[in-house]
Amino acid sequence: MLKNDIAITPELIKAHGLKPDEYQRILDLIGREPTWTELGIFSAMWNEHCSYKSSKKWLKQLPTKGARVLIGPGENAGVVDIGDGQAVVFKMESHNHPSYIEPYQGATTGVGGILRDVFTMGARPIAAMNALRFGAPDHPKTRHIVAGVVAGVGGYGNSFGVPTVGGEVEFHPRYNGNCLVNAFAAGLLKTDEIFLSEAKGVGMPVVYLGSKTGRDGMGGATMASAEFDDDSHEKRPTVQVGDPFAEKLLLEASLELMASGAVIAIQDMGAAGLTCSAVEMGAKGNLGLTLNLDKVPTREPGMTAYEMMLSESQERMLMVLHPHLEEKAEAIFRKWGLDFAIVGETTDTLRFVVEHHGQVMADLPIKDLGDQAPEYDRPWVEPKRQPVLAAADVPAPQDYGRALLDLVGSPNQSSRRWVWEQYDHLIQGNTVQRPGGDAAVVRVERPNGGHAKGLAFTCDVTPRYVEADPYEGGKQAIAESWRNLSAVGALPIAVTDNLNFGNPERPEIIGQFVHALKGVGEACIALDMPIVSGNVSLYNETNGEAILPTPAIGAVGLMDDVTRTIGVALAADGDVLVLIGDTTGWLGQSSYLYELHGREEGAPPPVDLAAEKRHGDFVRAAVIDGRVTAAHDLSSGGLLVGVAEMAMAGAKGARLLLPETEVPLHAFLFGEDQARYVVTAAPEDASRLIVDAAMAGVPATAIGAVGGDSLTLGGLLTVSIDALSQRHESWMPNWMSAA
Amino acid sequence: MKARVTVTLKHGVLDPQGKAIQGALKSLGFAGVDDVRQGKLIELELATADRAEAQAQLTDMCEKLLANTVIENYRIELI
Amino acid sequence: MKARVTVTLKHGVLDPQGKAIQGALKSLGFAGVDDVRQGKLIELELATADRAEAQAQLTDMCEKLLANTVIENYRIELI
Amino acid sequence: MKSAVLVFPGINRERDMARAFREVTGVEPIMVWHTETELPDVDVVAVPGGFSYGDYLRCGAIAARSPIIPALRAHAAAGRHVLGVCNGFQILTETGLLPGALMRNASLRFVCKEVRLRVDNAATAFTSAYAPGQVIRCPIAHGEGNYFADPETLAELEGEGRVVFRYCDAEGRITEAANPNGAVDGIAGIVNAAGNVLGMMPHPENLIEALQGGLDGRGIFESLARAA
Ligand SMILES: Nc1ncnc2c1ncn2[C@@H]1O[C@H](COP(=O)(O)OP(=O)(O)O)[C@@H](O)[C@H]1O
Ligand SMILES: [Mg+2]
Repeated sequence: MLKNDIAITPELIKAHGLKPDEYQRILDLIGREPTWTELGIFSAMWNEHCSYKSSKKWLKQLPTKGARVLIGPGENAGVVDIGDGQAVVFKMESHNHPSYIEPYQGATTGVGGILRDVFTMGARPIAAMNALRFGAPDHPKTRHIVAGVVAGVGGYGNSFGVPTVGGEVEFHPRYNGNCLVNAFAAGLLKTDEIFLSEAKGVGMPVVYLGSKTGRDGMGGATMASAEFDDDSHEKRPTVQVGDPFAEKLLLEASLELMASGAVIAIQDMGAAGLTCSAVEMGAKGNLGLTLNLDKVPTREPGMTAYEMMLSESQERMLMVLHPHLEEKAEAIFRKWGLDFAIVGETTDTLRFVVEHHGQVMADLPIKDLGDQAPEYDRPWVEPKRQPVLAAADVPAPQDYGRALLDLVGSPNQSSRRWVWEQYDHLIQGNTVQRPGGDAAVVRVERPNGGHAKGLAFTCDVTPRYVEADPYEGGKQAIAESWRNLSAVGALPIAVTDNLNFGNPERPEIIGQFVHALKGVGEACIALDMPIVSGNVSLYNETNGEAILPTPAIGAVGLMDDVTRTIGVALAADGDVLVLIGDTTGWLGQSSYLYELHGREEGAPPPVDLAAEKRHGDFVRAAVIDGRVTAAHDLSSGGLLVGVAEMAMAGAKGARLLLPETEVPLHAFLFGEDQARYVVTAAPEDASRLIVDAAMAGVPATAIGAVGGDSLTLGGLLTVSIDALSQRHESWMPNWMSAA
Repeated sequence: MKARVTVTLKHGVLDPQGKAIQGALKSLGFAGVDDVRQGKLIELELATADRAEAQAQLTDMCEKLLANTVIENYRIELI
Repeated sequence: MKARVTVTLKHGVLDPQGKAIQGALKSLGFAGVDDVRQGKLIELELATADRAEAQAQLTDMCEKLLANTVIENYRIELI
Repeated sequence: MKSAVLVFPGINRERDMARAFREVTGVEPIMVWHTETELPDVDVVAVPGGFSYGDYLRCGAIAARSPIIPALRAHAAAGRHVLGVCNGFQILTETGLLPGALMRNASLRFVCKEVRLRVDNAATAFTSAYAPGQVIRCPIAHGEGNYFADPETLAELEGEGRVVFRYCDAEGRITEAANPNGAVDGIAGIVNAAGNVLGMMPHPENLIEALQGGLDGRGIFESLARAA
């Protein structure tokens, strides 16, 4: 019987986020009362964040396989084959709650965590993105959180040395009490040099590497799974501080160590630190594991076993090494100035044993910690769907020019330059498409020379759509990422998802979750974009108000020849603008309706996945064949905003023709019908393109020509590109500097 | 009136700067240096001549701006 | 022995951080705040118990590393 | 031309710098770890960008006290070339090989974007491939690039034509709007009195291929190859 100095009271159990029936499950599993340390271990392993207990059932139904998928969900990050013996490794992860409490440090440690997930697999990070959602611009906390989060994302990534090439920033009052910080990272490795967390062999040394352990983020994983209330400031001392310098050293040391052949298994210490990483390594390898905490490098004196097991100090790794290569490994870590300690060994007992000061502090069945975690089929209700909103129920603007200016200068439609200029997006020298376009493109050199490939990256989701119809909104998030990748000439190959929702104990929330996932899954199958990694963040609620359902998608595309990519900028006077796709004038849940009329009404635009596939394949082929000079997908803001963005990017005007259509003009110009793009081409090429499109069953219409220094539409609208850019670029800096 | 505010990290909060400085001092040959912590110093001039008022104002400034009370402590000195 | 080193910008060196803090304080409604300067505070623990030796050591540390004497002044306090 | 690139812990643009030397001069540079005390026999030593020691304490301060620095001083004293970019520039000012200091950007924000530079001295070993007064494009990526020097030092720099690059607008005018970090007189890069040590905040190594959007940065490496 293990000695327990601290009485396990119902209050203590509750404070660990364990429900009475979950505690009963622990008693049944181990046949005795747990020690305090064991209770901590169970609470870390069984909280929502680590166990996925409310979401597992639904995640299992997602499409995760594909011809290119080498490793799907379950490891630190997904791995996708890109040919030539190379693979891209990527994942997206949330750091929502910590960022709300301490925006700068919350964001840094979020970026640090996702980078670690990627290089733990043996990959050198080559790109990062960040999907951010904040409360209303006029909410008193929003500006402070934006400033801190953006500085934090940059502060970590810039110092670490990865280009941050894309992301999203959106404002909505439903994020007033819970901001979202979703960080994405991608890395590159050789397919025969992938490292996994599964321990192998009995009696192998378990080695601790990186920074020392402090009392950082005590119970952080538990916090991430608890709703906020008004005294959430009580939880403040759990803040972790990021050290990008230590992480950069850890990257170099880890890659050097992996190349030396000393590593059997590797796992970074993320949420619930030493506990999660050690249990995972042992359990995956069907082995037991014994830790001796006296050996753990600590930053503060007098740390208890409980604290060491639950600490979330950053920039740490756990490895299982080949015994005869320990010294070589240690030398590498000393060279990089990092801590190195043998803290345990693998056993054949299938027990997870933790010793401290000569006492056994925990002795638990290692596999049950993960396998026997509770799994819930939480009750859910069918989401209430909004009825279709007729264009006639949305007023047309008095002045189209003013409406366009107001829209491109609105909080959600304005330029994010203020954000991405704080991120080093050029480091490594491979950035071919910089932020500001549809998707970022990064060069990938082939191992044996030859023309370089490209990888394209984008982040997408439209939470207003998901709220109004989770199923269509889920589909739309995938469809939009497909379009963004196709528009730059990349073939979408796989995605990662970051599912941000409210409290899963509420049937409406699980209802949203279930339907959004159904939509995401169907779209992934139709567009052949398997989900290879992801993350779930629940309990994003404050005082009973949940965030908008936000299944953020990070998508990756591949180009055989990176030089074929094109951007959104209008390129040459005289080029013809061609609209690809059908326009019905769908104004429900549109940006026009929200930003200019303050209304969130109607069903979101339906997504026709077959049309998405056809149109995307057509546009991508045209880009790769060099038949178009610019390409842009149409999403929020619709056609007029899309063309305005192309004009601003190219600092060139365009003359649009009045459309011959039954669709009311304002719905035609601002509607958000899906599966649409605008491309430009020289006149002869454009005519041929339109004919070819017809043959391929893709609607394509000439809508105007490039030229002048204004955007014009018949006699209805004339706005200078300077005025557009001025409004587009100024909202965010002005808002940030206004106090 | 002149005032000086010092802002330091709370106990237990990781201080990467302090750690780096400690390492650098060691490699420059300074022995026996321990527990290096870096903080901020803010000096300012206040219009008021009333010490109590100054103290109250400075506390307010620290809480609202100068210190990040989530991870930092502050100390106020009037000179 | 505990020591505290404060490093401040020399007079005449522009201090963008101080200026930004001053601006922020003003926009938060604090009136009459002037001449805000930001500096660094480095706290450390020395092995020696000899004050003179500590003082000499710290001066050496400041000259060699802790301050950039092109733009900064330093002050040493033993506690 | 033979070159070496110094690597300190936390430096992160050493690969970018190595690529530029390789692409432009055709010779792979030698990477030198900071704990070395000798430099290989090379024409140019580059001190690349990044966040040496996390930029903790002051940018470049800790790296400037590394074991390799005496060898770097000797290399410079022998009249051979030293190119410091971004963190490398900060390290060179911290070692005293270049005068002045780099302070926090006036905006207090890190800034990554493409700027324009005016070549104010095209007669150096680093800039002979450019025309005097030529306006080039160049990326920047830094949080502390705000160049500062006391009035005497500035007068000396100006008097001796040692300001090599200045931030400017498309027409080559030195304006506040074209200055990304508040640097005094728009100074983006300077040389030492002997003319063999250049420090600059912008990153010419990131603009050497059409794929990167331009070739304007090549001139530095071409000039160095020519001088060797
Ligand atoms: N947080 C961010 N970090 C980096 N880039 C960003 C961020 N937010 C937006 N961007 C960039 O700004 C551009 C416009 O973003 P967005 O309007 O969301 O694009 P789209 O509608 O095509 O998905 C994209 O290139 C995007 O990557
Ligand atoms: Mg797009």
